[in-house]
Amino acid sequence: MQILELFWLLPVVNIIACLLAFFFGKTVSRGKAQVWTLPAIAFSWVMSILGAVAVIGDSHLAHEGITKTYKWFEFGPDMFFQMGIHIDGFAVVMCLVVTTISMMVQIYSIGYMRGEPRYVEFYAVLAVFTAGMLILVTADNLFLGIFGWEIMGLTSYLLIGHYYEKRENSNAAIKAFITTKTGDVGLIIGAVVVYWATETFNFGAVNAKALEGEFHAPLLLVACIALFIGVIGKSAQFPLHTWLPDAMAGPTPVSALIHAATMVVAGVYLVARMWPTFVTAMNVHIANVNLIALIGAITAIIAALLALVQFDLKKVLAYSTVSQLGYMIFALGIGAWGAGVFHLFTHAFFKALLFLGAGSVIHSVHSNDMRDMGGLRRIMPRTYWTWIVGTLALCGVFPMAGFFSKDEILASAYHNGYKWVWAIGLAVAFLTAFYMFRATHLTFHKNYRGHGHPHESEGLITGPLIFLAIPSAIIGFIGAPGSFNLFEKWATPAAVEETIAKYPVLHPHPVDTTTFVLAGISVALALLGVLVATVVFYWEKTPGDIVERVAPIRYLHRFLANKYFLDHLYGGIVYGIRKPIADACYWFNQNVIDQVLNLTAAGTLELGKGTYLFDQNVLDGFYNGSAVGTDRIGGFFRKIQTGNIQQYAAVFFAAMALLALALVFAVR
Amino acid sequence: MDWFDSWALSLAVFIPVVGALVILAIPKAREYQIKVVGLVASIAALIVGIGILSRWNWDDGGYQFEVNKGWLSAIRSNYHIALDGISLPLFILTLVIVVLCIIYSWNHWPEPRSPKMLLFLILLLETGMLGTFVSLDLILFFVFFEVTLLPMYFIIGIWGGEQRIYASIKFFLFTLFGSAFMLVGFLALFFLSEPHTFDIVELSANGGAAAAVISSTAGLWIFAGLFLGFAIKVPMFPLHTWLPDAHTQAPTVGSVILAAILLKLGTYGFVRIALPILPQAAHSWAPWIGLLAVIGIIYGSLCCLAQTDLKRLIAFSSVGHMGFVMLGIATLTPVGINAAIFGMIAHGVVTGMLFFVAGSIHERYHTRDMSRLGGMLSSIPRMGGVFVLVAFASLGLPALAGFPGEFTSMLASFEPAGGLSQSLFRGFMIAAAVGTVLTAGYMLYMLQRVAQGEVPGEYAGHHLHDIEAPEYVSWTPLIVLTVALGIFPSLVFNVTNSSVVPMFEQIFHHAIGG
Amino acid sequence: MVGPNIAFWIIALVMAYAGVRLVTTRNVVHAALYLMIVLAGTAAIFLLLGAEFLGWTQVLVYIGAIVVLFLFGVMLTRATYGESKGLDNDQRVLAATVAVIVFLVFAGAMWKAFGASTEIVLEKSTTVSELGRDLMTNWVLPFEAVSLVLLASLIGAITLARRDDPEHVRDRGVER
Amino acid sequence: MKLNLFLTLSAFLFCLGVYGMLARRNAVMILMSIELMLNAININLVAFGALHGNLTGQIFAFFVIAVAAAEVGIGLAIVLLIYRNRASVNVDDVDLMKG
Repeated sequence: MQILELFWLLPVVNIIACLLAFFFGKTVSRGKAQVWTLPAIAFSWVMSILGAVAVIGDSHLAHEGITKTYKWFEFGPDMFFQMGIHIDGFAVVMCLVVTTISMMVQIYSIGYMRGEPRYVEFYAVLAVFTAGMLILVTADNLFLGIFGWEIMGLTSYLLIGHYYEKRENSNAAIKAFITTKTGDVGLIIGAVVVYWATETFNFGAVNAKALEGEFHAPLLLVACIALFIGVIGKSAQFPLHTWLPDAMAGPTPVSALIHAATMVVAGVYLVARMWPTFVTAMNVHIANVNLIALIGAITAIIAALLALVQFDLKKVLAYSTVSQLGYMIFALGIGAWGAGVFHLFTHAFFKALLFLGAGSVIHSVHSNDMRDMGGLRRIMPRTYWTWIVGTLALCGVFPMAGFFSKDEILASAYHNGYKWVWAIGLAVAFLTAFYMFRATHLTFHKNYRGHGHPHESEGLITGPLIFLAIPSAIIGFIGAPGSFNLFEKWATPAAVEETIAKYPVLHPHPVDTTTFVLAGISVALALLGVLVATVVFYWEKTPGDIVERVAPIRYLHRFLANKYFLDHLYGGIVYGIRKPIADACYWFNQNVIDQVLNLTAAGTLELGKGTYLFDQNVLDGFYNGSAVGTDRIGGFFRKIQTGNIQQYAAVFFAAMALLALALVFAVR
Repeated sequence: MDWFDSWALSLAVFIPVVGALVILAIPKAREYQIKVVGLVASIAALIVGIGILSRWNWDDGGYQFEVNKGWLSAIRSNYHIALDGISLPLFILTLVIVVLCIIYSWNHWPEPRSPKMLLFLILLLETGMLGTFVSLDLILFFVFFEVTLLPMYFIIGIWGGEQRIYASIKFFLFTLFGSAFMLVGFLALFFLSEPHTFDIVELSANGGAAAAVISSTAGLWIFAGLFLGFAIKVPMFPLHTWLPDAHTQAPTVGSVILAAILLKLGTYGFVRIALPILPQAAHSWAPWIGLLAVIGIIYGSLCCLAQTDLKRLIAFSSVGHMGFVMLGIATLTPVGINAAIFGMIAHGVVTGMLFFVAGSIHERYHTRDMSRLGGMLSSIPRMGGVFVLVAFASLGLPALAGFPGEFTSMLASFEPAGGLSQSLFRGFMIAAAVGTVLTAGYMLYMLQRVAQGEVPGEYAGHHLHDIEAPEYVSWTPLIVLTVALGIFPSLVFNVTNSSVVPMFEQIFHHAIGG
Repeated sequence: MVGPNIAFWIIALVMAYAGVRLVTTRNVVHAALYLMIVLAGTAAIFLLLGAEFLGWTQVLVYIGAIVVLFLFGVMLTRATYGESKGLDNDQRVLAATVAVIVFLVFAGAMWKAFGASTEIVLEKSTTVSELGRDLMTNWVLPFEAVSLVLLASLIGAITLARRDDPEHVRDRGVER
Repeated sequence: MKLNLFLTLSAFLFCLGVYGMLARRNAVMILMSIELMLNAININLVAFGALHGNLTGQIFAFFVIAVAAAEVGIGLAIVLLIYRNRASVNVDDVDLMKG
């Protein structure tokens, strides 16, 4: 019990590490800032493991968890903000993910960032970022959550804009911060609405009130929509996703940590933590389409299509992240809490692995563009094999972690009546396999197209890769469907279980033949994607004569021939959809959504200039005008003082006469 | 030590003036003595302030250190001064800021170098400000309110930038115009209120009963007069055009004091005088104040986007931030007023720091034009770091001073006082939330221009010295305060809450009625 | 009772003519002389109204002293003897209208106030003793005050118009 | 003798004085017009004194004469000074106080 109570140490230790690194980085540790931050993150990692052990041991702890809060500050008659931690299985799992990935990234960065400018500041900000994420994950109320949320926003701005000498890097950083900040507007409004509707920010209390129906209906919907806008901003969902690919301007370890495993997942965490509120608000259990599922599905499909046409390795992974985030969001949207969170858990590992792998490739090839890579299989074996493990996991091929989590989501989608989501999920699975293996072939197979001579990265870089490859491979089994699903047993908070119990539709579906059939279909699609990618990129065959000449394709073709649907799929869709739709989608994304964002930015700038002109000329003009006016009136009256005594006398007598006149005749 | 209780406030208020007079006596040549006397005077006032803090009874919301002597008995206005939860934070902030200003300008005084004159004016200004925050009598308040005007006029007029004359006259006329109407309001209050009195405590007792006698239309007009006087000082939307000019032309020290404290006289006036004495009028004015506040937020941020001059941008950002404070006040709820007072303190600390850094940048780069500045983080990293920290605090980032004030005022705006239209104020809240994005927009735009990027060609060769000793000494307390206010907002909230809640209980029971 | 009326009319007409000529003449010295005629007329009216002492004082002071003073003034400012061109400035018309307005107002007020019938019945002319007694009893304070005024004006006139001898020039530094 | 005869005469003389003061360019002439106005006042005073039969009117006339004398003295001194500085007594030239 007592281990969990010390969890408030996690963020605090990291913040202290950041301050030490910042102030003593250059002087005491002679530029090696990781001397300060690594022990802190290691300590947090060990604490998370101990916490996990404690949670596995005691199921009450896993579900109820412990809460320690104390009054932060009072802002009205007996209204006050609280600062506290609420640690349950779910929180421990999240801490585990965050600390592991963060530690791996910090070790990886020692090699990757050696010699880079502002090395010390990089580590300091990295530590603050981890602290921010841990605050959000361990917080027991929404207000403290917003604290962690915005600290991560700041650090992502600083890290993306790490190489701020070049103007487009700082532009990308600003774009990221502003887009997430626009989302945060929703978050803040949602928090305010939640507070006034339930008189508290505490997650548990809000969820309980939502379940019992005390949460005033229209306010509940408004609050959830507002909060979801915040999630869209932070987790780069459909309308506000354009900042994530641009955020690749930051150093690769940053992309791995922030834009794969932790920060972008914050939105998913928030939805998961307040899942009962969202379920009741969006009545996930009744309708078969709701905002969350819709946005998630759209994001998944669009991002997957966009990833097809990228030539920048990191951009491919970025769009892949957006797509997988879409997966998690619509998993929560269709009521599969366990599956969604498990996917989050597994995705963190293998996506971080892929990003760090990409980083190692970029580090040795000194360029992001896949066109001047290739043939690195023999030159960088360790990176290659860990990359393959990560790719297979991402595509959801059987033994790997990705299979279990993604398959669970698809099964739940099918089972909970969200058939269209299931279909989109399958399509995305296919596309994921396709673009991942496209990237793999372009970077690792065939012959080296670049100039320069790449070499395998040093131990400090490949070590974390291998370390991450292990969970990407085996972690899937703890979340296997059916009775022995350990993950859901530990990680589901009590409130979530209550919701599932309350709404029959969300009951966990029995493990039977349909699950295996569904699993089979999704794996088949994944393999198909791999096959198609290999055909197009590895054997570079033109579509025309592909069927006859190559033996395996011929057998496969004959095998597939009897399923007309598949043949149509093979012939038409592969080429039908690949080039035009993807390009159209990319064009749409760049020219419409991104443009809309840039245009709004430019528009506000122009609006700013317009208001300023209005302010200077109209408003200020009015005041200056009144000053000039008084001056002119003064000038007019000045003429009367002619200096000629007789004129004064004349006026004097005339006035006197009139006065006398009035006096004599008027006064009766 | 009870003599201290009665004398403390008067001591704190008038030590600076005594210091100023002593400075007058020292011949102009002996600058060192002048500087020492100036510093000693301001520190002495600060020590008295700390003494007050130490003897402060934290959970009593009422007036403490109260002194009520006869002054101008002819017009029944007496020397009634006291401190309570609302004015204590501002009082201490003034003492701190002035000491820091004097330390900051220890060895580099603005052009036409004359430490004697500048210190004299600053100390006179300090007395004016301190007096305004402690006075509980309308005439005394007005006198101190005007006393602050003159030194500021000379500070901008003598040590300002190119069009300093235009700026100082504009500042002076604007504020004078406002305070003329304010005085009319005070007099109207005196004559129309039941027991003819200038005493704020009597007037605002049990929900402004004394002034409740006034007919509602007259009440509205009196409130209009007070509103004009305070709104110009805040500054609120249509009456704000003096602020950017005053700030762009004012010397660094002038800008800091103007931004950190003088702007708070207006909002403090609302909370201390306008709201408690005329709650009915305030209630019918509230939607308009809210509307102007929100326009101010959006308008200020938009204007910032169009700026090229660094100090002018920070000045417009003040218009935006004070918009949040006024939104808090417009809700007429204890939550709103708490948010407003915290907003005042946070804005004072943060914008004060921003102007200090802007002044140092101007002193090193000799220009305020952002297009010529740049690459501060690489050329003078420590200064750049401080600038980034303060910019993010002003942006309203949690864990830094800006956030609690803004968040609570948005929170308050969701549930305004009874009778005020909720949908209107919720609309204000959403507009204010959008305002935070715009604030983020122009702050980052500024950071990109000034802190990040390459060191521009013309400064490549120069050796730009990083933060020096006086700057260190004067900035550290502010930086510590910025972070402390962000992490422990209870520093201010506990103090203000204990006196805002009873004040509004009165108003609710008697005037607006729940 | 017809004697005094006839006398009044004669004096009045003479004075009127002299007055008009005074303000319209081009020659400054003629103006001074016309002034003398008007003053003499006034003295006559005083006598007509029984205030002999005042009449003769008028002759003595006004005509004797002040007109002479004027002539000195004219001589000292070396005004051109004969015709001096435009003595009037360009706002004659304005002056005339103002004068007419003032006359109408005064005359109108008086005619309305006192009607045409009030009659001055002069039982006896005032004797110097009555005048002296009244002056020294009720009006002694103004009498002393006037003497002070005269003294002050005496000294003032001297200091103003004195032409300084050279050794004072340094400190005053005014002399051209 | 009718009272308003005297009053009309004095009003007429007074107005001539006003005209003279306003129309004349020469400072000395202005002083003369002022003397004319003062005399008109004296006629009024004495006339009313006679009407009411008491001496106040005449005593006032005395004071007026005395003051008039002082006034002419000072007036001419000033005119002399102006003449000495400006070499002309033309009132139009003396407009230093022009706004």
